[in-house]
Amino acid sequence: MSGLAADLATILSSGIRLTAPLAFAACGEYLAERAGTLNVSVEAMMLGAAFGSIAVAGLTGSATAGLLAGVLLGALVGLVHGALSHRWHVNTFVVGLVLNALVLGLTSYLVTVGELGRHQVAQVSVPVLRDLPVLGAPLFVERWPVYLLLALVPLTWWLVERSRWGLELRAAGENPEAADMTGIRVNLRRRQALLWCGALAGLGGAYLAVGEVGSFNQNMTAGRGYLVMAAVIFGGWRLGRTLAGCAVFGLADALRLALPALGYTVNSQLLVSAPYLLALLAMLLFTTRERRPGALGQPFRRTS
Amino acid sequence: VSNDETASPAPSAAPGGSTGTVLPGEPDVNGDGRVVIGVLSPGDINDNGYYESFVVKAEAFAQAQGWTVIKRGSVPVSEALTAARALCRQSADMVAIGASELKDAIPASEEAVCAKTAWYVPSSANVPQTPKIMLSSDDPKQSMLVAGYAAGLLMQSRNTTKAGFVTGPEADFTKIASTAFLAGIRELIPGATLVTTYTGDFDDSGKAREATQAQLSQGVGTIYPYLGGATDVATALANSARAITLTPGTDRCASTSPAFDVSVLFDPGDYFAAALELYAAGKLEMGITKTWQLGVDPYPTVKLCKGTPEQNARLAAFIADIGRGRIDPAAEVQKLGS
Amino acid sequence: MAPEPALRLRGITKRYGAVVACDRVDLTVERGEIHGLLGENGAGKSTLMRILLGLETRDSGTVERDGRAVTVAGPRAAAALGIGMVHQHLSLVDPLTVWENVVLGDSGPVRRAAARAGVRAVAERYGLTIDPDARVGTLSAGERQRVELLKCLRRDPAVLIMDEPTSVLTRAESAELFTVLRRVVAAEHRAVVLISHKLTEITTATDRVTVMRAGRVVLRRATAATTPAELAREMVGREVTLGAAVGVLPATMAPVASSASAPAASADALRLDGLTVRPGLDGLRLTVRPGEIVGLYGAEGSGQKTLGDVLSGLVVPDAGTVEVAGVPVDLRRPGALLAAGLGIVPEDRHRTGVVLDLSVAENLVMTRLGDVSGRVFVDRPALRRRARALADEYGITAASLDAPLRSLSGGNQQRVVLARELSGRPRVLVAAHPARGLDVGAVEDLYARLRRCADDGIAVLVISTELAEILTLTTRLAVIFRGRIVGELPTAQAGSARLGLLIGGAA
Amino acid sequence: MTRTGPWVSAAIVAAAVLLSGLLIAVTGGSPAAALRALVQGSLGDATAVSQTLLYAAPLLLVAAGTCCSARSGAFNIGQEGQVLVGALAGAAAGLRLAVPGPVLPLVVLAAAALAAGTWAWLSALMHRFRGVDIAVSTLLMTFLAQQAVAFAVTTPWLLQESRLGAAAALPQSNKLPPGALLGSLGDHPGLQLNLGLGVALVVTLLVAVALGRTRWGFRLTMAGLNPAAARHAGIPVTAVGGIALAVSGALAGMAGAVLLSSPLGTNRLQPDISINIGWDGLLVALIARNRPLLTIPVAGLFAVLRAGGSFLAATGVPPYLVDVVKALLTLAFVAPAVLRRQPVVA
Ligand SMILES: Nc1ncnc2c1ncn2[C@@H]1O[C@H](COP(=O)(O)OP(=O)(O)OP(=O)(O)O)[C@@H](O)[C@H]1O
Ligand SMILES: Nc1ncnc2c1ncn2[C@@H]1O[C@H](COP(=O)(O)OP(=O)(O)OP(=O)(O)O)[C@@H](O)[C@H]1O
Ligand SMILES: [Mg+2]
Ligand SMILES: [Mg+2]
Repeated sequence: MSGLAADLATILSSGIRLTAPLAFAACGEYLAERAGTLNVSVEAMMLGAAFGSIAVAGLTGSATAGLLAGVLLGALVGLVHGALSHRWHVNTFVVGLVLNALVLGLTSYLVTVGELGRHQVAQVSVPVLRDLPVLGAPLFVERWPVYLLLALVPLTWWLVERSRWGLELRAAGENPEAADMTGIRVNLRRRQALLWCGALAGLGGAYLAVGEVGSFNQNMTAGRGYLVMAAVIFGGWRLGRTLAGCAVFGLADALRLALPALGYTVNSQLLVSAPYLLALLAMLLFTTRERRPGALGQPFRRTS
Repeated sequence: VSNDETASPAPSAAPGGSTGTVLPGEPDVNGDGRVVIGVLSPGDINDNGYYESFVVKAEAFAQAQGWTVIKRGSVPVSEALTAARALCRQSADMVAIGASELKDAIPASEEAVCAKTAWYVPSSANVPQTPKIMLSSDDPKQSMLVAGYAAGLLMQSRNTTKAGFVTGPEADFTKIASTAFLAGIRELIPGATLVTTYTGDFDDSGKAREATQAQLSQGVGTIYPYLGGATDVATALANSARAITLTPGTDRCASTSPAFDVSVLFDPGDYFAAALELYAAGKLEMGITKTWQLGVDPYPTVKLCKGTPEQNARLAAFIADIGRGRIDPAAEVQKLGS
Repeated sequence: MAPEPALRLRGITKRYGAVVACDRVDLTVERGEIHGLLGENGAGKSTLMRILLGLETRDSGTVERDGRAVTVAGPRAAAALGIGMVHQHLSLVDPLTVWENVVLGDSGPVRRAAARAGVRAVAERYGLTIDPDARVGTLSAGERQRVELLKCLRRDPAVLIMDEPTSVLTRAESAELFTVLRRVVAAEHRAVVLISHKLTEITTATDRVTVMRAGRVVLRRATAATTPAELAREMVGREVTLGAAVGVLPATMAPVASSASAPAASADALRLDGLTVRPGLDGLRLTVRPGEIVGLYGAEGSGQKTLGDVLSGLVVPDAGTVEVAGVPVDLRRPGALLAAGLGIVPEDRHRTGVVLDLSVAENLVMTRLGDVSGRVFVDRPALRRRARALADEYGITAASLDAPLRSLSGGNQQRVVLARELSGRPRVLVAAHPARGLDVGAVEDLYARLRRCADDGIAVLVISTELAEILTLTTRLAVIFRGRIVGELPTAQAGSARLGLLIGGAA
Repeated sequence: MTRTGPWVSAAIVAAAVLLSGLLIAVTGGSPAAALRALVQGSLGDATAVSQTLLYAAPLLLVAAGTCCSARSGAFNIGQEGQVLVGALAGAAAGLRLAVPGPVLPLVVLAAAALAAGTWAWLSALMHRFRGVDIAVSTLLMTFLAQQAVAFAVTTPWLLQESRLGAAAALPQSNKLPPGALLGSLGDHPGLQLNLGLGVALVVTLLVAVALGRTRWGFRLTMAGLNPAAARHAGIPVTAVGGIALAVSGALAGMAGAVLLSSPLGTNRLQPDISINIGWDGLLVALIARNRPLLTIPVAGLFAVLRAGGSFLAATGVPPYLVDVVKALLTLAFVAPAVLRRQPVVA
């Protein structure tokens, strides 16, 4: 009956909106991890970008310009992270955690300085297709940046699996010493991977702000960066499964937020923990099939 | 067996005002020639809402008096005490606490470092009286009951019976607020239902938005965004579905984007401003509790932004009934089995 | 005018703190020659080559390619200059496929089909068959070496540097390699620099040799004009008993008999029975008596590595027992073998033998910590005394015993392992490829020590792919094939024909 | 590099200080006054010093524990969660157990250590049996711990505060009775020293001795540096790593109990009782390069930043900016330590 279809459509479109920021960022985090960086600062990338996108949208009057600014700001965080951890060899966890604190503090402060206002990118609504039952509205009535995923996911996959750059990234993530012997600039590749990660995580954060919510408030990413890390783990360092993880987390949240309206109550703490529990379970069940980069989280420095 | 100190609560100090003391030298209690008001808030003091209003009113009043205001927002609950001590050491003449979440700062009022400091503490929850502090309390059940009643008035006129309540963490006070809100609606529409969604975070706009969306999709005609930083996002969405909206604490009838139909005013800033006026006059007493009565005092209260005269009258009458004690909010809520 | 040499190094100097790894080294390599580079452990060979590849910066000196002075910024720049290297420690990335490894370090887009075809073509040209789509992690040592060589040759280098390429290869694999190298210089007119400790290889495979000692070049000569004895003497700086040095003896020569030719008829010191690890070992049975040196011989990949892991306590067998001095050992307990009196010089010492980041002293005592500590505390002075004694006894040269083991040259690291394992006065000593990476002098010393062990009544098991080593050292030999012993015989009766059959698994 | 090292360090610290000052100046504050406040609030007088020391104690415990796990090769990054679990168990013990007087604080401490140690040990088990990466699982479990505490303090039959009459209970537990708390270290006018600091110092020294001087420490270090060689040498590597991880968790848990007792806080279990001590303690250990004795000055530095920062916020510098300044200074102190070591490979 139509009631059920409508409920499904509601949950699905909500799920897509909750998944999209994670998916963008997960593509980036996936690539950074394949290159060997267990990147904690993805939260900072998303949050900085969310702020930057709204601020620039306000300054220029264009939400699209805001989106772009978000991408750049995310990349900037990636640049700083890369410089510190893969140029000056500061422990990458330290850098990540400190950057998270720094960006949280800075954006929380800046948001108090002036009125940021509301800015949102346009909604796309595809004629005919949007009228499909159940899937119509969720898939074909969305803010347009969502559709960037259709290009960026294959692009990320192609970059990692098919391009020369990706081959060198993977070598840097699996066996940096061997890669170095072969003449690959391991730390440069890792920095570049962090730039890409920053740009995509930035897009995710910016999408959250100028795409979905239309405004910025303090700490609005609320730990989504950590969720993205969990998704990559859940996916066993495979892009397809990582994105599936994002979708599971997004849909679980959508379901959680919709269930009360549908007349069910669930323990909220359990549901908030669900993604982390799922990621742990996935690791417990599928460890043998995962593709964890051999040098994940290990700094590279040339020794004889 | 239990070690709970507070398991059986001691009766709080005498109500009324007879045991209070006025600190010498008010308002410059510490006698350093200037008046410093220190404000601690557990929330974001730029949230356009509850926490911000507390600070804004204080600041406006203090500036008019030529006083200095030190304000500190987003104080973690577990750092309340430290933060309060720091204020005292910054020679604050008064330490004001934005909300009862920070009640654990109160022990500092007994310490030497805060000896020459007045204390203002709003207490909607669980704060015992001490001789060193002035408590300012209201009963959230009152305002939430009336908020429900006001929503009920508008729902009647629109013929809807489903309301939604979107809030952050699932905690005692959010549960009580939601129940009292429903009780208020039921005063008018006995068959009304309320959907309560806990997003887990007052400030996660993404989730607040989705929760609101889910409720709207289920045909909810009223949305109460009982939120912090995420209030505006949820309200804007509710506006787009033409749902009835209410404010969490402040008067925002003038706001157009987003727009509110009901202003529920339990603005801690209003209570605080009143206390500051007494303080300026050197009449603010420590050791007493001021309880703000709906229907008796100007605050708390509930206001329809675009109410018809008839609706306004019915709301006023309900408020007056509470003020006169003809309606006991606690009992009304009890009916729902809180 | 004579053509410029393919490569000319002049006055290359490199210091690491107080150590002068290369001291004004001159080296000339002509096109169309295989140039042997020899030197004892720590002589500076690898360092010199790393400088040539741009992996290390020189302190002074010049590098000329075809007569032009060049600067080498890194491996890629080296490749562009036509210099390629096959590394001592392989530079392959395990999870990648063969073809991905081969194209790693190229530039331009990755063309999968073309790359695969390219790998096949090069492989065919040199007769190095390999599946381009295989994951490198699944390959044997010999196959990995092939991939490494392919990777290098595909870039069409004018100068090919090989740093101890044969140390992990079987004789057959080495022979195959030299065939390829011969072709590379003769038909394609490339230059090859071959670093090796095996003197027979150097004398048979190279055209000219350069010998280094303590960072300096001490000898430069046409190979034909020198003898193994001279090379050994120049390397070490003293006379070496050639009979003891592996690779010097032709394999057919009679072994130098061990002094304890008739071991006491006492019980077996080591008894392996039905050892099974899937995959790797298949019901292996072997016994060694006290005072006996037994050789376990077989091609790489026949199960020696797994046996080494079992005897190091790293792998618990699926079935079978290990008895030391008649007492079965509970292999699930870490250190049980050690406690039972089994010492081992493992095959891959970096992985299982030493802790590179601990000090030399700590590495010397780490298996016998109880001797230098009370119930709770480690007695640092005692530890230092003991380490000093061992270092002196085994001639370990280190700047300081507190320096990390990492800073020692390969040969000295090997000595540390041997010293430590023998310091426990074991009943059984297992030595896997003990001479691998050691210079002639060190090998001589090592063999003398192993013989002395046997004389002292220790049961010694030597695992090796070097027939010469087995023939030189052992009194009895067992041949391993596909994880089981396919034949055992006194070394004196080991004719090469019979052995060849056994190794192939035919007997 | 070695010669330019100190200059680079100085330059970086100077840059961070300058940047912080600039930020403060831009927001209308006085950088000089802020710096004074930072010092005043952390070292200015006895009260300030006691604040600093109170922060240092839990930081030190977390960092000392981290040294153990990191040295054993088990990279624990879930200290924040372990602190929370410790506080949760400590609060439950303090509020629910009927133990005679002077023993109770010890029981609270032990319960916290036991619970958090077990919690961390779960990660070791997952690693042992399913090969789950320890860094990853400890991180994920932090989020579970946060939700567990949130659940406990909002559930009436667990640890939610008792209601005073009709008023709402906040998401927190009741105050622990004074008898359950680690007491004060003597009575010095103005100087509040909690026993927690004593515990932390003793534990740190014990860890230093254990790691540097005992067989246990030697074996643990070996297992961390080369598991295969350690196994050969008779060390049960997984067990040693598991124990180190459990010890690390237990010490983080003790930090939770110390926070529960600390005059800094409210002596209640609250969802944010850990106030990032777990994360900061991890940073302390990383900066001290897992050397227990070095964690003492580093934890001191972090504590100074915290206490000073809290005081700075009270001077009207926006609190978020204080966080920014703290982050910048942390980076400044981290970077040079590493810059000094080796030439960099591009
Ligand atoms: N964005 C994409 N565009 C096109 N195909 C994709 C994309 N993402 C994933 N795929 C396909 O889905 C498959 C799953 O991808 P994933 O990265 O998870 O592992 P995989 O490639 O299957 O790994 P393997 O083949 O090594 O087992 C890929 O093989 C790829 O063909
Ligand atoms: N990075 C380094 N730091 C300090 N000393 C080094 C470093 N690399 C090499 N050395 C030292 O330089 C000397 C030459 O080392 P090198 O590796 O070149 O020797 P080698 O001739 O290749 O020996 P082997 O036959 O054992 O491989 C040795 O004494 C070694 O300890
Ligand atoms: Mg004053
Ligand atoms: Mg070498």
